[in-house]
Amino acid sequence: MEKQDHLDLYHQMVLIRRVEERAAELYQQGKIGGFLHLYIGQEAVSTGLIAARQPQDRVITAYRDHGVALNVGIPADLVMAELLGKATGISKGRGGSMHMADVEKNFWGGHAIVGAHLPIAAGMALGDQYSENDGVTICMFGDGATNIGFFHEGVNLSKVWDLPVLWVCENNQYGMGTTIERASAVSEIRQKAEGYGIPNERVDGMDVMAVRAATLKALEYIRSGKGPYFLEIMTYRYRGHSMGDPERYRESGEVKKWQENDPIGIYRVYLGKEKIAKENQLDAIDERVDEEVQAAVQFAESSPEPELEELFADVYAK
Amino acid sequence: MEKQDHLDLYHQMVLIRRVEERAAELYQQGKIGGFLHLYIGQEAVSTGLIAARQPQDRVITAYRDHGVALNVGIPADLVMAELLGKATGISKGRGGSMHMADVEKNFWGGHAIVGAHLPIAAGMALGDQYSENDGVTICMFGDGATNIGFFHEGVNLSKVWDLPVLWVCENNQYGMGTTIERASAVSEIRQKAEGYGIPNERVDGMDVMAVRAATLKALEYIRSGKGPYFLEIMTYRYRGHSMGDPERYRESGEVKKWQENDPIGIYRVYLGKEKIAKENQLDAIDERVDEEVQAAVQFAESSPEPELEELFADVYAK
Amino acid sequence: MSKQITMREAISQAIWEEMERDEKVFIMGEEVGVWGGTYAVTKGFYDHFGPKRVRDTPIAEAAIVGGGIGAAMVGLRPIAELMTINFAFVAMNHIVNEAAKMRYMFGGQMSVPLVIRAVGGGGRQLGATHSQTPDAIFAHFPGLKVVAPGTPYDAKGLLKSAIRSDDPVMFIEHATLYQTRGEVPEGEYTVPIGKSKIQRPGRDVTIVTYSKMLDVSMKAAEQLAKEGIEAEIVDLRTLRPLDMEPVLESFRRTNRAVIVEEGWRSYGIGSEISARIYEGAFDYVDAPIKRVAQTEVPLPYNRALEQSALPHAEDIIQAVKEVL
Amino acid sequence: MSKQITMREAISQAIWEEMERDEKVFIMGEEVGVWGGTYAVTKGFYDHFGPKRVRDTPIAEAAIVGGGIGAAMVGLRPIAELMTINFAFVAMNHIVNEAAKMRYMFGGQMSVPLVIRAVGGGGRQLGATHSQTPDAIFAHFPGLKVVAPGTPYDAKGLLKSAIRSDDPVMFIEHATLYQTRGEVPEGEYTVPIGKSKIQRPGRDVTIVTYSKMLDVSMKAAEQLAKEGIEAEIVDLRTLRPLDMEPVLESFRRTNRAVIVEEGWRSYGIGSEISARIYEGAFDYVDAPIKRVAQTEVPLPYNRALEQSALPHAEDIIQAVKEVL
Ligand SMILES: Cc1ncc(C[n+]2csc(CCOP(=O)(O)OP(=O)(O)O)c2C)c(N)n1
Ligand SMILES: Cc1ncc(C[n+]2csc(CCOP(=O)(O)OP(=O)(O)O)c2C)c(N)n1
Ligand SMILES: [Mg+2]
Ligand SMILES: [Mg+2]
Repeated sequence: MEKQDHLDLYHQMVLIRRVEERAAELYQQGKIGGFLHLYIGQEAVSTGLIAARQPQDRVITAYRDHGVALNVGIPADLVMAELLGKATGISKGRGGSMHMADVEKNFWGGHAIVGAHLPIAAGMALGDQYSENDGVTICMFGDGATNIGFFHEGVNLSKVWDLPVLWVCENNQYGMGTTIERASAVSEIRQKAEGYGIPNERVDGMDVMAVRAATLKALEYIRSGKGPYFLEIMTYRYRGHSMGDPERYRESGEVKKWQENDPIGIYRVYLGKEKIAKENQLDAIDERVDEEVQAAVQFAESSPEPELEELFADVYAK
Repeated sequence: MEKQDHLDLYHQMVLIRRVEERAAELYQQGKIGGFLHLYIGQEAVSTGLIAARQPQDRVITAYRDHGVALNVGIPADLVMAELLGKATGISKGRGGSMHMADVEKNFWGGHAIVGAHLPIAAGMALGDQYSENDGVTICMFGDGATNIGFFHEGVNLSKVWDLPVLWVCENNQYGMGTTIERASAVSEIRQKAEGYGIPNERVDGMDVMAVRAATLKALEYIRSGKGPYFLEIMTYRYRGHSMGDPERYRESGEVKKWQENDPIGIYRVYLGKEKIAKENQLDAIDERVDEEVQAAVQFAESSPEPELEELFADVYAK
Repeated sequence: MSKQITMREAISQAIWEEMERDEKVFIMGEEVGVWGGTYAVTKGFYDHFGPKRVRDTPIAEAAIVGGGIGAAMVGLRPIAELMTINFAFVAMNHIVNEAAKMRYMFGGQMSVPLVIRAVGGGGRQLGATHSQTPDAIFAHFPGLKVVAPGTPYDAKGLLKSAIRSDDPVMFIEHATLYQTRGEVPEGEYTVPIGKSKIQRPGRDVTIVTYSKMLDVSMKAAEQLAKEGIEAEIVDLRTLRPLDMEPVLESFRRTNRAVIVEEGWRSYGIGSEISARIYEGAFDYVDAPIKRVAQTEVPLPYNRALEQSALPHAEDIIQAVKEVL
Repeated sequence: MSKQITMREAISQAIWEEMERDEKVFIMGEEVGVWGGTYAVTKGFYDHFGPKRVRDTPIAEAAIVGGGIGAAMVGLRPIAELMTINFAFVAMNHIVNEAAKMRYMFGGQMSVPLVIRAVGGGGRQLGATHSQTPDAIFAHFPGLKVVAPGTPYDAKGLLKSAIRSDDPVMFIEHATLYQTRGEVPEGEYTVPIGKSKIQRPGRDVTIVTYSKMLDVSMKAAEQLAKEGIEAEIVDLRTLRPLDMEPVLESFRRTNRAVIVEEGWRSYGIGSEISARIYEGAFDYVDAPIKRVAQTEVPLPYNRALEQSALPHAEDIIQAVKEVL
């Protein structure tokens, strides 16, 4: 990795964090509606994953999708505009927080029905296998999602047909308020992959470099035609499941402990220790992000609402 | 086991075989309609399982259910009458081949939607756990059923809640015309149980004694409160998936090979070798079965059709 | 004695009281326990009744409904909660193929005294997959009972009947009704399943509706009253089995009807009601019956777009004026 | 040149020809390959097109439809076969929440050119879970197209249109129609989705129907003709989007209608058609419109009971006489 690549990753992680902090405020002000699931604390996961992918590698994830959206390069303006439901939003204001996608950037969306995108991801990977493309489909989902039937059907199919798909479980320890132990027969999620004979690995998701390295390895394996691979990435969300979560299910001490392990902080330390970047360079990025986010909010707020006829657009292709 | 118990088991296996052979003929004559899935070749599985259960242990299975129906003690008359759709059938002629049940005998039915009865079985086991009964729910399903989401959801739940359920996969190597290898990520089904941390065992399903022994062990484990257990029972169906199967997916040689391993034949040899029964005693049972089956057919054929008002009965309890 | 309480309290009370009354009643679903229910309906239940009777489940809707069916078959009285009705599609097979058919198929040997609670409805910017009111599709299946109350009184009384029913009941709540208040008596009462009810008397037109749209129709009726138009409002309350008597009785007096539902028009609730009114009271029809329903698009996130797709009091008022 | 072929052949030809025409078309489902399709629709396909394009799947309906959606999103044209429509409930979420909403929700960025083939219908003693005709519930969802042909000609032409459509299409076949014969031209043709059609002209009454019930209605019409009653039969062919024009046009001439469907009456196809005829041709109504439909019970195994629950020509004849 070049220095600039590192600075890019750092930039992405800070951008995700700040965009979401602003989004939380806008939600409180009633400017964002619906559900808003923040990715704060998990930034290293999608950042490390996307950093390792080739352009032909597709990405699909769940409703907690702002990280991926920014990582794949959707401008913060369009993300913010979507959050505000504006015509300029990446999904024209019809999708909202949970449904960002940018097909041009090979990002196939946030999906709101838990686990339902796993069979879809298998199908996308089938598309590439069928067309003899060498793209891999990277499919991200939560720990809670591994208990639904869709997980089973999608993962099983991927192995039966040796599809080029990278299954990525973002294990943030909770599905809403339910700990893994209370929802899953096994608490090490990667053990589930064993039940399908799929090679797997547990990765530290607070360390963007570790995520990137594991992803590179996994993608290489898959790209060589050996079939699917499974990563369990250990992470934590600092905020509630979505806005308005009473958070009765965990102690604030637990959150604090994980915050000491902040993915942005860890990466800053790494960049310093490895002499890749100086504090003031990173601070400069921080400042640039603040400006970007401010500009994005302004873009979004000043963007027009969709026309009312938009209600009828795109129900069918024809 | 007493000698009489052995003779009973032998009787049950022969009875299943002969009832089904007759059923196949009646189907060909158009007297049985719908789908008819024969159990021939798999008799040792349900016979061994049911032989090991206590009365408080519930049984639930898929549409290939004549074996269980006879094993739990539904008279051949009522089974045959159900096959013919008569008012005297065990399900009043409304269920047919795929839907036999006898709640009095703790048999909760054949179920026609693949895998759908697994979550239901988990729920039944929950009922017993909740009510502090010491019954175990024995849930039988095919190898093909282990690929559907219901399998995953039911089995996972059973482990999360440590439910008293014995999962029994009757691995007859095919789901309709599809071999395990073409449908399942792993070809040893018991490996799937590992993905849920559930103790498991592979058993020779052509040997009724082996099935019984494994079941006894499993039931003891479960009854002691340790949660679910998983048996993969290796077996084979000699007939098509259902009547009218063109059987393009296998060579007749393969069927022949398995027929050399006939569960009834194996048991006969065992009974002889262990000096439990002489040939002529067993032959006498065979003859008794022939008479029973003939009587059952006669009972069924001479039974009345349901009244037309029966169409409206039991849609609701009230 | 009666009291003004919210729909949320009414539903919560019904479950609480039934759980106190009968040990066999328990609730299972996603986040019903520690969290207290994502709509706070079961807040405090976990502490009071404990984890045995207030069961958090994995995210596995087929197991929630399927598990409920199994437990019901062997004698318990489960309330299986689907976090929203949009996830009922994940459990669709268990709802319509298993719960609805079990008793019939086995010649009456089994009962499935299961309540499936599911909250639906649009209007909260949750986007296409999370905003549906697909009540009609469940009501299509014989063997299932489908209840969708519009007032706290009915919600409490009907939910109690549902819990005591030996048949599977799909109990549909509406997310934007939870704060709605209404009179509820303090003592024990039930409301029978399968009975429609006139919620507002009137002579000029019959509005047939249910659930959230009862509220909206009431507002429309008040508005209309100011203009001297008296709408009679019949609340279906139960979608299956459907009780047309009060509808027909009212229609025979008013000779005009508007049917109001929140879900999509085509193959919806209004279609059935319309067809049945014509079948049952053809000679009393003075004007074409009108249906007010959701614009037939997946609901968008944008607030203005979403609102424009949902039926409002003005739509009802307009429809009423058209039939007069 | 045209030829008498069966419905099975017509459907088979449509798939075969489209697979020959377009490399991106492939079929996936349970037993579509080695077995040749449980209804023999894809017999010979596996040998000709090979395992890449004729894909046997695990028993996993959500993966069949979900996988089809994914493959369609990235440019293929999958035909996902559900062995029967009764198993569509297992894939319900993917059909109505994913396929139907994908394009809309993401602002038009994605297409889902997926055909979901599913065979339904009763009358073969398959019992309650395997005998359903639940077409209406799929037709309730905007974003989905729902097609259900009644003749070999339409089946072939509509299936070709479905395969070429950029939208998800639920293509519903009827198990007891596979042997039905009809004229099919030898060359290439398509039939547009979303067009109803008069299949039999008549002046006295309009019968609105589709799929298997077209056949049954035709028989009823022949019978009626002997008594001097000329029924006009409108075949809906597509349930969503619904083309009412030919229905209304016919009705404005006959002023009487009977709607015939195989599924359950309540919240079914007939409800919608009835409501729409009254809405669209109120002034032309001379008699209450009648619906002929399935008795509202889960279908039993017993042959006589099952048959008594299904609509027959006699029921149609009787209904026609009642509206005349
Ligand atoms: C099928 C379905 N059931 C329930 C929900 C409600 N729900 C949304 S997110 C969520 C928790 C998911 O947890 P996990 O998969 O761990 O992802 P995380 O939110 O932790 O990122 C639930 C239950 C849903 N959207 N879809
Ligand atoms: C959900 C569902 N999908 C498909 C079918 C059709 N079907 C009936 S039996 C069967 C094969 C099941 O195989 P397996 O589980 O191995 O049981 P076996 O028939 O070998 O006993 C299939 C595909 C069904 N009944 N339900
Ligand atoms: Mg999680
Ligand atoms: Mg099998």
